[in-house]
Parts: sequence; C-alpha cells; structure tokens
Amino acid sequence: MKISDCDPLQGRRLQVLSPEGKADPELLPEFDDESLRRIFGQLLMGRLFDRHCMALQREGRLGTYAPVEGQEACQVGSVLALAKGDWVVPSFRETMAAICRGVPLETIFRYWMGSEEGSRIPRELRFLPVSIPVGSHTLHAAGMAMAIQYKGEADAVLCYFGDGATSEGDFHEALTFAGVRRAPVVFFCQNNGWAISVPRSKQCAAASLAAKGVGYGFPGIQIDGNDPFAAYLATRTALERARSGEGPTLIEAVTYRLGPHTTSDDPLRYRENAEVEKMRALEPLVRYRQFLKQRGLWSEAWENELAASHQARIEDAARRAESAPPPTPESVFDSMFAALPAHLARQRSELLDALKEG
Amino acid sequence: MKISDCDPLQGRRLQVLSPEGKADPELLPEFDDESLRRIFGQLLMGRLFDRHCMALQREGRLGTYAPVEGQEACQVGSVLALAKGDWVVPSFRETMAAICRGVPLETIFRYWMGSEEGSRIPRELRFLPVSIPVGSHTLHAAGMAMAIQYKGEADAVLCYFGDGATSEGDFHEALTFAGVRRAPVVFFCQNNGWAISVPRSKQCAAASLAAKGVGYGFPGIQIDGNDPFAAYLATRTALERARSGEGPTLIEAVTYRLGPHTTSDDPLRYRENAEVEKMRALEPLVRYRQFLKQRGLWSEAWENELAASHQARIEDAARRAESAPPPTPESVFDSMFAALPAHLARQRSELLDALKEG
Amino acid sequence: MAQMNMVEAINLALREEMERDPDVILLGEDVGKEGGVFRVTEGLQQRFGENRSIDTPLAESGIVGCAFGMALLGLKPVAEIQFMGFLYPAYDQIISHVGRIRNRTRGVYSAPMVIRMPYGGGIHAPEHHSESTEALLAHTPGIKVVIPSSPADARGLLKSAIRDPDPVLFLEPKRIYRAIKEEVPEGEVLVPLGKARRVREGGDLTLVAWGAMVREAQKAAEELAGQGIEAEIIDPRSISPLDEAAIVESVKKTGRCVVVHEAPRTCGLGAEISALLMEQALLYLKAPVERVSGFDTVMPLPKGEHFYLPDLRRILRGARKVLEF
Amino acid sequence: MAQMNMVEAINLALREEMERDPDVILLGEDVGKEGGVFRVTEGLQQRFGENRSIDTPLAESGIVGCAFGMALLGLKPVAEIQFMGFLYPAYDQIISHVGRIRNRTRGVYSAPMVIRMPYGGGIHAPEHHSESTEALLAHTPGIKVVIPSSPADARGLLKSAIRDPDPVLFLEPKRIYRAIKEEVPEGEVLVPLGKARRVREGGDLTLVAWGAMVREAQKAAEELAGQGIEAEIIDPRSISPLDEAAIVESVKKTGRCVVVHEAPRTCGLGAEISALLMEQALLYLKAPVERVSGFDTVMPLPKGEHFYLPDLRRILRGARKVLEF
Amino acid sequence: PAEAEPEAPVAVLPADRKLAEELGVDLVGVKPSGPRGRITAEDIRAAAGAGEARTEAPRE
Ligand SMILES: Cc1ncc(C[n+]2csc(CCOP(=O)(O)OP(=O)(O)O)c2C)c(N)n1
Ligand SMILES: Cc1ncc(C[n+]2csc(CCOP(=O)(O)OP(=O)(O)O)c2C)c(N)n1
Ligand SMILES: [Mg+2]
Ligand SMILES: [Mg+2]
Ligand SMILES: [Mg+2]
Repeated sequence: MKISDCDPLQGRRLQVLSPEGKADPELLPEFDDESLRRIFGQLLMGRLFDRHCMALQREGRLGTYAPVEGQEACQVGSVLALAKGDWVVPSFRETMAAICRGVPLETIFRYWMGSEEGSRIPRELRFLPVSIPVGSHTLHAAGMAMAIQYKGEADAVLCYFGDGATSEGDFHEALTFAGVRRAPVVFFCQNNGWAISVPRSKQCAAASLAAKGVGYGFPGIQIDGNDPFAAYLATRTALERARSGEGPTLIEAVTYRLGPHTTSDDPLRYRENAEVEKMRALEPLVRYRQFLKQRGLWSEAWENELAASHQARIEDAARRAESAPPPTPESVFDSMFAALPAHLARQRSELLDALKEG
Repeated sequence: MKISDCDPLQGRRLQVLSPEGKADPELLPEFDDESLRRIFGQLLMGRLFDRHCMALQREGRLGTYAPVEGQEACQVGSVLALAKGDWVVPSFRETMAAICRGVPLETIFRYWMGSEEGSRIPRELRFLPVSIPVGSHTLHAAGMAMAIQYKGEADAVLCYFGDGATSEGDFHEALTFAGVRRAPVVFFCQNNGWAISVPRSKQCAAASLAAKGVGYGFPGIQIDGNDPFAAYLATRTALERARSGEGPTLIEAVTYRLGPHTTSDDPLRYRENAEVEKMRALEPLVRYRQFLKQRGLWSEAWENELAASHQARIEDAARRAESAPPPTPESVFDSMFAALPAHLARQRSELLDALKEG
Repeated sequence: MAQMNMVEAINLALREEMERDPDVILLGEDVGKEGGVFRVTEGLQQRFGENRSIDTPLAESGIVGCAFGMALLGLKPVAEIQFMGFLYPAYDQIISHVGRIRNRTRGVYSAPMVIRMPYGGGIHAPEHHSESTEALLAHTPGIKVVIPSSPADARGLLKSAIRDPDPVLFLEPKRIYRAIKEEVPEGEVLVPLGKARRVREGGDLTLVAWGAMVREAQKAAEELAGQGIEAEIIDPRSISPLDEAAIVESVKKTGRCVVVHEAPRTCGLGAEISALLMEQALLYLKAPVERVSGFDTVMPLPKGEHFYLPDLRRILRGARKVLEF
Repeated sequence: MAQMNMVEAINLALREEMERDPDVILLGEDVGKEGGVFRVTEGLQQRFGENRSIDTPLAESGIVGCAFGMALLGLKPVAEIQFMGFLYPAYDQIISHVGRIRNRTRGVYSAPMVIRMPYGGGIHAPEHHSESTEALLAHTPGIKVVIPSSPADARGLLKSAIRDPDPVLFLEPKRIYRAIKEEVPEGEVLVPLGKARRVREGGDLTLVAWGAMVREAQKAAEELAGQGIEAEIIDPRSISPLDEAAIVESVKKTGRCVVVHEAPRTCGLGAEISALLMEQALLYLKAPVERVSGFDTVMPLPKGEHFYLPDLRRILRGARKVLEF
Repeated sequence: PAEAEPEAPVAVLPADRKLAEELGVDLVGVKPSGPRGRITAEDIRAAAGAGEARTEAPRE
C-alpha cells in the first residue's frame, strides 16, 4: 500500500473493510486468526470500558469523561502498527489507544476520577498523559520526533488529535516544524465529525483535512476511520516513511463520535438523532463482527465470554481506582520542582497547619 | 484571467512581464500610457523613499527601518487593484503600498523616526498602521472582512505579510476563519525569499506557499512578484471573488528582498552576495523601465525629472517629520483609554512632577 | 425585576444589548447553536441569527484576533473564550493589539470589544478548566478587567462593558453561575466599571474578595460576627482599573485587611492590593495585610481541589492572624 | 578569566555547556547561521553543527512547544525567543505544559529546558521590542525565572539554568548586553538560582533592582552617597523563586525600600516585593515601600521612551520620598 | 475591638503603633509631632512618661 495511491486531492479514501464487513483481499494485512480475533477483543474492551466510565460518571463516581464510542477502530488499528520504541502523544479521547498500548485500566480510571495519579503512566509505555488544551500537544510530538532524530534513534512518534484541533495555530506550527525538519512523526487526525457542537464543515472549508498535508510538504491520506485495517495500513506505512527519514505524514481518519462530547454535553442541542442513527450503522464493532463472522471466527458465546472477562477486569480496576487513597495535601507541592523552593515549603506548612487546626 | 488557470499544485506561476520587460499581450491589462507611466513613477518613488530612509538611518536621524527594495512591484500592482472603500492591513514592509495608498510621506517618516504620530493614519485612507508581531495582523484582516460581510458592504480587505509569517499559528487561524466564513479578504504573501536569515526553504517544506490555500478551502495563486501587472491582475481577480461572496484568495508573490532585513541587519552573515546580484537583474524597476522603453514611454530625461521632483517631495516630508515637536509626557497617558482612569492620572502627575523638578 | 442566577443575568444582558445595538455580535466556540457549554448564550442565535452569534472554528487567538478586526471597523464584538484556561493562546492578541490600538494610533482606531470567559475553580472541573489568572490581565495595559460576584452585578457590569469604548475582559466565576439567585433589574440599570461594591459594612477588619471568593468571604464574616467581630467586605468588581480609593478608605478605617483570591499568590492581585495599602495606608495599619490565596502550584485535579482554594477555614485563619497581630 | 560583555559571557556559557553535554541543543529564529540578531549564539552552529543550533521556522509557540517535546525525551533544549515581546504566542505552552508536566505526572516526566530572550527597553528599539513582562512569568507556577545584571552573573546563572532539572526562563537585559565589561570566570563557576546578590552595602535604604535597572540603581546610590546617604542594592537575579530572605533582611536593617523596575506598575514584581515586606518586615519599616516603575501604559516609541523608563531622576525622587517620609 | 466606637483613624508607623501597645498608650489621645500629622515614637514615649494624663489630651 502506498500513501500516494490515496491522494486526498483526488478525493480518494483508504478502506479495507466495507461497512458490510467485506475485506478488500488486495489490501487486507496478513494477520493470523488469533490476531484477527484479538482486534475484536480490543474493540470490545474499549467499548465496555467506555460504557463503564459513562455509568460511573452518572453515579457521581467519576468526573467529566470524554467517551470514545464509535472511534475505537482507528485507535486499535493505529496502535497495532506501532513498535515498542515508538511514542504516542494522545489528546483526551484516546482511551482505546491507551488500553491497547497497555496503560493500566486503573490509571485511566484515576485520571477521570480526578487524580494526578492518573497521569503517572510508566515511562516505558511511551504513552504520554492526556492533553486537554486542544492542539497544543501536536507540537510536543514534533519536538519529540526532532529529539529522536537528533539522537539518531529508529523510533517514531504517533500523535492523535481531533478535527477541531486542526484549527488551532499550534497544529499548524507542529506540521510546519515537522515538515521542515522531516521529523519522524505521524499526525493522526480522528475526524469524528464534531468539535463539541461544531460540525466539521464549520471547522474548516477545505474539502478534506488530509489535503492540508500539501501545505506542509508532506503527504496526507484520508482513511475510513471505522476500519481498523485501514488505520493499521496507513499508520504502518506512515511509520515506515518516518523511520526511513522521509518525514511526517498526515492521516485523516474519518470516523464518528457516537456519544456526547463529554458527560457534560447534550448533543441533542445541536445534532439530529437521525444522523447518529445513520452513523451507528457504520460503527466499527458491528462492522468488524461481520468481518469475523464471514470468516467463521466469531460466535455469540465467544463474544459473551470475552465480554464477561473484560467486564470483570474493568470492574476490578475501577474498584482499585476508587479505593486508592486520596491525595495528601503535601502532594499539591511536592512534585512542582525537583527540589521544593522555600516559598513553596512555607505555603505547604501553611496548608498543613490550617488542616491541623481543623 | 482566472485564478484557476494558475494552479500552484501544477507548478504554475502568473507572469505578465518577462524579466526582459516583454508583456504577454493576452494578459496585459488595458492601461493607457499615462497610467503605465504613473506605475513607473510610483516604483521610482518607493525606491527613492526607501533609499532616503536608509540614508537617514545611517546618519542617526531615523530608527530601525525595514527596506522594501526589490518588492515594489507587487505592492504597486496590488494597491492599484483596490477600490477606495477597500481596507489594507499591512505588515511592516509595505512602505511602497502605503505611499501608493496616499499615506502622507511625513507620517511614514514619523513612524520610523520613533513617534506614535506615525501611526496616526487618517481613517479615510483605510490603511492600518504597521504591525510588528509577525503574522498576528492576518487575523485582523479576517475579522475586518467578517465585519464588512456582516454589514453587507461591498468592500474587501487586502492583507500583506511575508513568507516567514506563514509559519505563525495566527496566519493559519486567519485563513481558517476567513475560509469558513467566506469572508471578503485577499491574503497577499510577499515571499521575498527570506525571513531575516532564514531562507524560504527552511521556513516550510511545501513546494509553494500558494499551495496552502487548498488546506483552507480556497484558491491559492503564485505570481511573479516583480511584475506589477501580475500583482494587479491577481489582486483584482481575488478582490472580485471576495466582493461576489466567493470568499478569500491566497496570493503568493515571489519576489526578493534585495536589501538587509532591517537597518540593524547584515545579510552577508547568512547569504551570498552572488545570490543578491543574480536577483538584482530581475528586480522590478529595471524590468518595468525596459517595458516602458520598448513602448517608447521612457526617456532618461523624464526619469531624471521625475526623480528630482520625487526627491524634493521626500526631503520636504523628511524635514517636516524631523521638525515636528517631540512627544509630550502627557502623550504617554492620554490615548490609553477614551477617558483617563484615576491611577493613570496619578502616574501622569508623578511623571510631570518629576520632570518639573528637573 | 426577576429572580435570576448569574447565567440568566448574563444572558439577559447580552440579549438586551443585542436588541439595543445591532453592532453587538457574539462569537466563540459553541456559542451559537449550542448556546455555550454553560448555556450562557442560549437562545441568542435562534433570536438574532447565525450572523450575530457565530460558532467559530476552534482557535482562541483566531477568536480574539477576528473580534479585534471587527471592533476596528466599528462593531462591538463580544467574544467568548470557553474557559479561562484556554485564553492563553489569545494572550498575544490581547497584549500586543487589543490593549494598544487606541494608544498607538492616538485614537484613530479603538477596540470596543468584550472578551467573556468562565473563570475560577471549585466545580471539580477537568485539568485546565479552573484557571484564575486575572493578574496577568491586570498587569496588561490598555484593557479593563471585570469580575462580577452576583447576578445583578453581572448584568449591570456586562452592559457597561459592552458599551465601553475600550476593550473589557469579563471574567465569570463559574462556581457561582447557578449558585446565587437574586433580584436582577431590567432596563437601563448599569453598574459602572471601576467602582467597588461594599458588600458588608464593618469596623474591625476589611476582607477584599472578588468573584466566587466574595461568597466565601461572606461566610467568614458571618462566622466572625458570631464572635463579635465585624468584617467589612469590599468587592472591587473591576480589578482593572481598581477602585483603590474604596479599598484604602475601608482599610484606613479598620486598620486590618485580608485579601482573598483563588489565583497563585506570587504576583497575584493580592500583591497589588497589599502594595497599594503599603503606599496609601501604611500609617493606619494595625497588622500586615494578609493574603489568603491559591498556592504557587498547579491547581490540583478535582480530588485535591479543596486543598488549593481558599475556604472558610483559611479565611478565618487569615482574619485571626491580622486580628491577633 | 577574561574581560567580557554580557553577550560574550552568554555565548561562552552556551559553548561550555554544549561542550559539556551533548544533550544541550539550541533552537530559535535566526540563532544558527546568523548567530542571533544580537549575536548571542554566534559561532555555535559553525562549531556544533546544524543539528545542535537549529534555525527554526518563524513561530514562537512552535519553538517552545517543540523544545518542550525535546525536553520530555531527555534533551536539554535552550530555546531563544527573539524578543520578549514575541514570547506571548508561546505563553500557553509555558503555563499549560512547560510549568506543569512534572507536577501533573508526579515526576514521571519533566522539562529540563531553558527559554532565553532579550528583555527590557532603553535601546530605542521599534514597537514591541522593549517588553519587560517578567511578572507574568513570576506568576506562572512551575517555572523559574532568571534575570542577570552583569556578564559574570549571566554566565554563571545560565550555566545553572541549563543544568537545572526544571524549566528556566532566562531574561537578558539587552540594554546592557554590551554596556558592561567585567572579568568573567571560566570553568565550573556557577551562580545558584534563587540567590540574590548584594550589589552594594548600605544602611540607610534598600534599592531592589534587577536587569538593566541595577545600573540605574547604582548611579542613584552613588549620587546619594555624595549626600552622605548609603543605599544598599539588592539584585534578586532570580525573580522566581525570589530570594525573599535577602530582601527582607536588608530592609529590616535599613527600614526603607525602593523597588525599581521597567515593567508597568500594577501587578508588577514590585507589588510582590512590597507585599512580601508588608508580610515579613512591617514593623521594621520607617516608610512605605516605594515603587519606581514603568507606567501602566504602552511603552512609548523611541522618542518617548525616556518618559517611561525609571531613570536616575525618578529613582532619586523615590529615595527622597522614603527618606523624608 | 468588639464593642468599641469606631475610632477616628490615627496615623502612626506600625512599629510605633506596637510601641504604644507595649507602653499601654492610647494613641487617640496622643498629640502628633511627626510629618503630615503622624504620631512619632517620641510622641508615644512622651505620652507614656506623662502617665495618667495621656488619655485626656485633646484631639487635633
Ligand atoms: C485550547 C482549547 N480550547 C477549547 C477547549 C475546550 N474543548 C475541549 S474539546 C473541544 C472540541 C475538540 O474537538 P476535536 O478536536 O474535534 O476533538 P473531539 O472532541 O471531537 O475528539 C473543545 C472546544 C480546549 N480543551 N482547549
Ligand atoms: C511574532 C514575531 N516574532 C519575531 C519577530 C521578529 N521578526 C521581525 S521580522 C521577522 C522576519 C519576517 O519574515 P517575513 O515574514 O518573511 O517578512 P519579511 O521580513 O521578509 O518582509 C522576524 C523574525 C516579530 N516581529 N514578531
Ligand atoms: Mg498561537
Ligand atoms: Mg472532533
Ligand atoms: Mg520574507
């Protein structure tokens, strides 16, 4: 598969799995059955984890949460293409990617439950914590790729962001820097159709976001974002380009945010349910289940068993996250600097004294 | 002339006047001889004014100055396409455009001599003062165009900026907003090859800056920036598009900065003189002189006479600028707000008292 | 007159001003169809159309820079930044252009615009959603900065801000968006910019607080009153320009002052108020002016938020400190 | 030891640190081939190659954001912002990421980086080229802020900044870039961050000044000495964290203090120092702490610059005010 | 300070205010001799020395 076969300026979009779950035999990557089933397992895990977060939030046991429902495929597929040494720079809706990369479920829960412990992701996983200021983290990815390049290492950086993020100046600067330096980074846009209430069409007048690549001197490719194989192929190809010194790639994965923007959001205020229902038919889990079925790799019993074991893992992690000790007052200060400066030490005592007094 | 005839993605560049001064008869706009000569007069005025600023600066009579030498043609040509009601939003190297638009020479001098009076440009001229923070003013142009659109007026906005400015996030946001709103604005990039010491090739990996348009959903066009007719045609067409509700256009005028970045700069530190000499052969004044000569519209005597009268006007304006009264201490405070708040009134007295004491 | 919370009062002010002046125009992320993530602009797009309540692309510098361009041509844009934590990408536009244009053009151009945003902590919001960096704005020349602490003030101040010929940053303490209901007048009842409100009278010490901290100061004052100590509460309402006279006058009377704010302490507005009292009231001070504030740390995530924000306990401690000095 | 001006001293520090540690890497607009618009990085690209002295595209948020990304992976980037007036587009990166990463990840990640920039006025520079908004940075949690006032300090502080495990903003008073020459040590002579320098001893009043204002304070002190008044001068050198003890100790001794800075007065660092003295030295004060500062206006263009910047005359006035109180 | 009538503010350096407290001098009664109507340490010491008479001193 070549990126240039899918020139977005020609209106091409990479798709391996049709909405009916039929795979393009020329493009289908060579995965064994076990791997093909594992992909389903991941998609399902993402879906269940997401639902659990939503449920916990409604019970007041978890804070504002940004659900990933509908976008699982492009996250699963792209993470699958990563090598161990590659770095992932997520935005805030990459729960599925985090799970695939091995970030402990408990840690993910703790983030959304409102604890800094949820950003304490072991460095070895090479998965950065959530980044809330939209678009700002794309620059970090560019800089990390420049660092890798400088050190002469073979790793690459995969950076996720949304369609809305492409409007931010930082996104532009990230692509500009990465393009000029031919840095080993893959810019992965999950165009889920919406930035809160703003539809893609009001975000940017360009026919496709992938077309933006040409303005930075590197290729852009649009893919079906509900197709894990398309995401896998495009990311793999882009990572190869990155590693071989050919520079960045912009991937636009066209997917759909089936849920609300976050648990604080009511999408009925700005979009028709009919649209959501239409898109639900195209969603990745349904499609991938069809695909497995057609290959004889799926049974209801198998899925139920999988779901049950996933659910148990999820609930166990949630329990551990909930029963973790609350933050100490000291923790407000102690990680601010490598060594605590005098004025912070004083403020810390002030707080401790106040708490002691009761 | 159609913008789409010059698709930058096809590597096309609009040129009417060849470097030898030969005009493409199909493209040459219908100007009478008087108008054709007036264009030369303006180019010459720009050149002389620029040189005078450089000279005054060397004598310590003017502050840091950003010379326009080499870039006169695209400024003259684009201003020529403007209607009276259109707005101009310059960067800091649009001295030529300012002169063409009727900004008093004295005012321009005063700006570079270090006085706020140099930004007191009569509103009727619809020419904004210099904007120093690179790229930031492109957003103002977008917003002004949105205001015009909101009011249902027929004016358009012409915004100048450099190749370096296209790397700033604000530039990206300006094009994004203008594109989505289909605002009546023309983004006019003077790609003069350099951003201080950084060559265009290190600014952005895109093959052309004009190609960036596609990322914002509107056309980009690359033109020969040393050709006033190309600038005129492209700007006129873009302004027509703007007025008819078709939205923005990005024009990339490929020109060359023959002088230093500013009077504080020594370009020999970062570029070969050979490059400058090569580009000098392509510069607009020489080329346009050839064009007039070939049409029998030029004589040395005429140019000399013109130069002398221009020079007299320039020196007169410089004299008036130099002999203008210095700023008063009150002027530091009095335009901060429509009404002076108490704390500023107090600070003002403080200063006046200090000065009185001597 | 009707009972309203602050969200409703701000919405009312916007509607009234949009009705009064066709040049008033809203723009921001999600302000239109959705009516804002806090519903502050609810119904205004439906009422005034898509051209007067513009859903912009997701770019804060773009929002402020475009609003500035609109203001240059005589419109009166009211831009919304979705949360104060996302104002920073637009800070360059504010300090380099919005606050300068009148002075640098000697009045040929001006920027009659408002930039509104939810402000402050206390609602268990996600990272970056609880910022209170008003001191950056107070340090920025050429702009006014307003922070209401009640629905009626919010309406009256916002109307003044929209009509002001100069740019106004309007910070809305989201913690009390819906927490306080009061009678809010309609019609031409404006609250002037630059004038403090004496929220409570008292002779024993002065509490200076703004935004959501006014309510905390009120709780502390009630507690103190129970102990026979009468606290005066001054809410500056405009932090730039600051009603220095009102603060100085109160502290000259009480001799004791506690400034309460959510922002980090160092170089916060509390420092400025302390310095003002140093300059204008030193001889009347019976104790050092005390700052009860956020710490010079990152605002903790929700589970630690209560450690960070000044609360009754910490304000009372501060009061005791100045009373027992 | 050699006689050097500040530009040379900073250049030396960069060269030495780049030699010492291959992870130190420069980036910024025009820093490479040209060696910076003030020649501070002159010769370093030639010496260390294009990959260690990177000419970036023209985008400040890009420079800081990429430097941050580099720092996350263990490099020690030294980013240059061409003038402080162009730092603002990068402010979001600084407050939202650079200053937060260690705390928000509980130390899993950190940002050992330096952001250098020419700072302050006094050289008749064009608009936006004379900014001194250090207070914004002092108010920002999680970063350190350093301002040298002499060549030797510049070298020693920059070396400490580069080696510091946390992010340091390094503000270079360009007015004295070439104005002062002094002996600058080579080798492992570091100046610790967070420690003030007593520039001059005296018992009658304390002048607190930093950057180019130290020289102005020195002139004032000499003038006062002629009148038999001995001023002590404290240069904090690091404004964040601030060496509070050094300032407080001096003012406890002298009882009188004038803070001198170029920045606008309101919410400037002068306010913080005044507030600190309020809190920690009130009973030792013989007069209110006086602020001699820039005004709350836009810095005037060159022809009016002298009205704005504190000078000998205004510092002496301030001194007289506290002495005659 | 609970029951006290609101006193007219008296101008005095904080340190001197402390001194008055230590010496048991009620500042309201002290005649100021310092610049701009300020009570000085000497004023306070004098008032303390004057013993009982101090509280009856007339106000400015
Ligand atoms: C700089 C900034 N501005 C505004 C916000 C508030 N906000 C959070 S997510 C969001 C929409 C993001 O849209 P998109 O990039 O498409 O990502 P999605 O939410 O669809 O995954 C907004 C406006 C923010 N977090 N950061
Ligand atoms: C935001 C910002 N960063 C840096 C500068 C310093 N600076 C002034 S002009 C310039 C280069 C501009 O290059 P370009 O946009 O190509 O315009 P040109 O100077 O070539 O006309 C730089 C870096 C600035 N004025 N503003
Ligand atoms: Mg930006
Ligand atoms: Mg989206
Ligand atoms: Mg250029």
